Amino acid sequence: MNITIQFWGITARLAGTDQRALALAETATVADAIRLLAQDAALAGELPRCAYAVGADIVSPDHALKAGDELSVLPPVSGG
Amino acid sequence: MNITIQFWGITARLAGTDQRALALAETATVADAIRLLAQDAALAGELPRCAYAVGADIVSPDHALKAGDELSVLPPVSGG
Amino acid sequence: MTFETLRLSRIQSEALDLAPLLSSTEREDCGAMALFAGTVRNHHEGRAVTHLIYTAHAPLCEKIIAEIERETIERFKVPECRVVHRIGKLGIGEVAIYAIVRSPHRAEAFAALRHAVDATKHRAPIWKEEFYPDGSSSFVQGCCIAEGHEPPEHLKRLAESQPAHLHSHEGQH
Amino acid sequence: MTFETLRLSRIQSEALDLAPLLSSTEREDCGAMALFAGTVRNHHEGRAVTHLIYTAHAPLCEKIIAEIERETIERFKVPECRVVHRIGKLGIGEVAIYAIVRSPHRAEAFAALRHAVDATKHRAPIWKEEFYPDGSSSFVQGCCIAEGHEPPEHLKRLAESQPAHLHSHEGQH
Repeated sequence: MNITIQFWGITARLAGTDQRALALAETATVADAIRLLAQDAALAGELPRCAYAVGADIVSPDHALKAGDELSVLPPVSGG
Repeated sequence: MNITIQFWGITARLAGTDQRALALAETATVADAIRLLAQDAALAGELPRCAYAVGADIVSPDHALKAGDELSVLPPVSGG
Repeated sequence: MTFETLRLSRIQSEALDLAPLLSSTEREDCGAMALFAGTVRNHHEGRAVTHLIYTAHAPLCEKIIAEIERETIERFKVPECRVVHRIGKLGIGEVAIYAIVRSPHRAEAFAALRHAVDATKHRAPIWKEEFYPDGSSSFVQGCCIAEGHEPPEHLKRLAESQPAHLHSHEGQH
Repeated sequence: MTFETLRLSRIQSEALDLAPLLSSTEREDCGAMALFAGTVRNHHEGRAVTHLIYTAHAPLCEKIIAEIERETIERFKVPECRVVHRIGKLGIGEVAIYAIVRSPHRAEAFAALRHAVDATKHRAPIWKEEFYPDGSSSFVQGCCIAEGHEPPEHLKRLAESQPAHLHSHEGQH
């Protein structure tokens, strides 16, 4: 299945883009997506400090993804 | 000598006036003035909880008064 | 309103205006602004309140609030602290006090603001009289200005002294 | 601006307006209003700053800030708590965040305000990019959203993993 990764904050800078399509197995979880993203050396160091969201819901690594999901990569935040 | 007492907050209510002239010995201190004021039964209970000021200066009981001073009686405060 | 005008009117009988307090304290090196407003509540200790009258010993109050501002700036290392208090008759919801602090970071702004407000409530010679729906009123139980200091023994004894002839002439001011 | 409009716009790209935040939270039973403003400083860690760009995951941010408001109201027993954050390009002195709390008394207003501001800074998905006089920029070191939680072991190990072929197609959004 295909999902879309949305990069936020510094991860967009590191990935060189705001958005990336990702091809995953039908049974893939968030952890599977992270594992695939971590093959990008520029991103790998940042991913463990990130939270992840599908739409407007924060999700855990064992969350099952489905086709068409938008998975946001949320690096440490610095609002205020 | 004569001084003027200025009553503030509840002490004006208790004294029934905002202001009172007081005749004191030439060597009188703030404590002497308080002692004289305390002869007014309505005020006596409140005076120990009050602070005292001459003009815009808080003064201690041993402060020497002089003729024409305005001595303010400042009961517990409740601003804000 | 100029800075100096504002500095000299910590006690005001007109409605307090937030805009000049904000604009006159702006600083480019400060990332945090903390503001407190004390407004008139419609109740106190379970009793309905219709309005308040604040009175203040204005010259002493200006001096003591200026001291509180300086002490807050020094103790909490904040560049700006300002307190203004209104006097006279205030209706429900009207602002009685504004205190503002600006500082580079927020932790010291919160701590400094709290100090400035508490110190003003404990030390500024201001008195609040509450009015109730039946037309009666009372002065709100307050804080002794010399906070935490027991009154001297001779003053404590005065509290128990008996009434006698009072060497005074009454008058109004 | 109506109450509902305000509730739905915790993230705004226009300059933040204090007046509707004050008026929409007014309550006759509240004697204390505490407000925090975070403004853009002209320096950070000793370095001059010319401006900031804030970005936010707006739908998630609205939801998380709404949670923070509710949690602050419940935990500190305050009737009103509201937080708004601006995004986009902000110049020095401009307001990035307002947080406001109203309550009957001041102690809980101060505590609740501090919580609401800290929680928003720690949990809302907002990112600050600083720009310097030489034209360069950097993202400000931030807080992990899952604060105090060590990342799971398999994610820690990922941080050390080697680059390899990436099964992805790049795109813009």
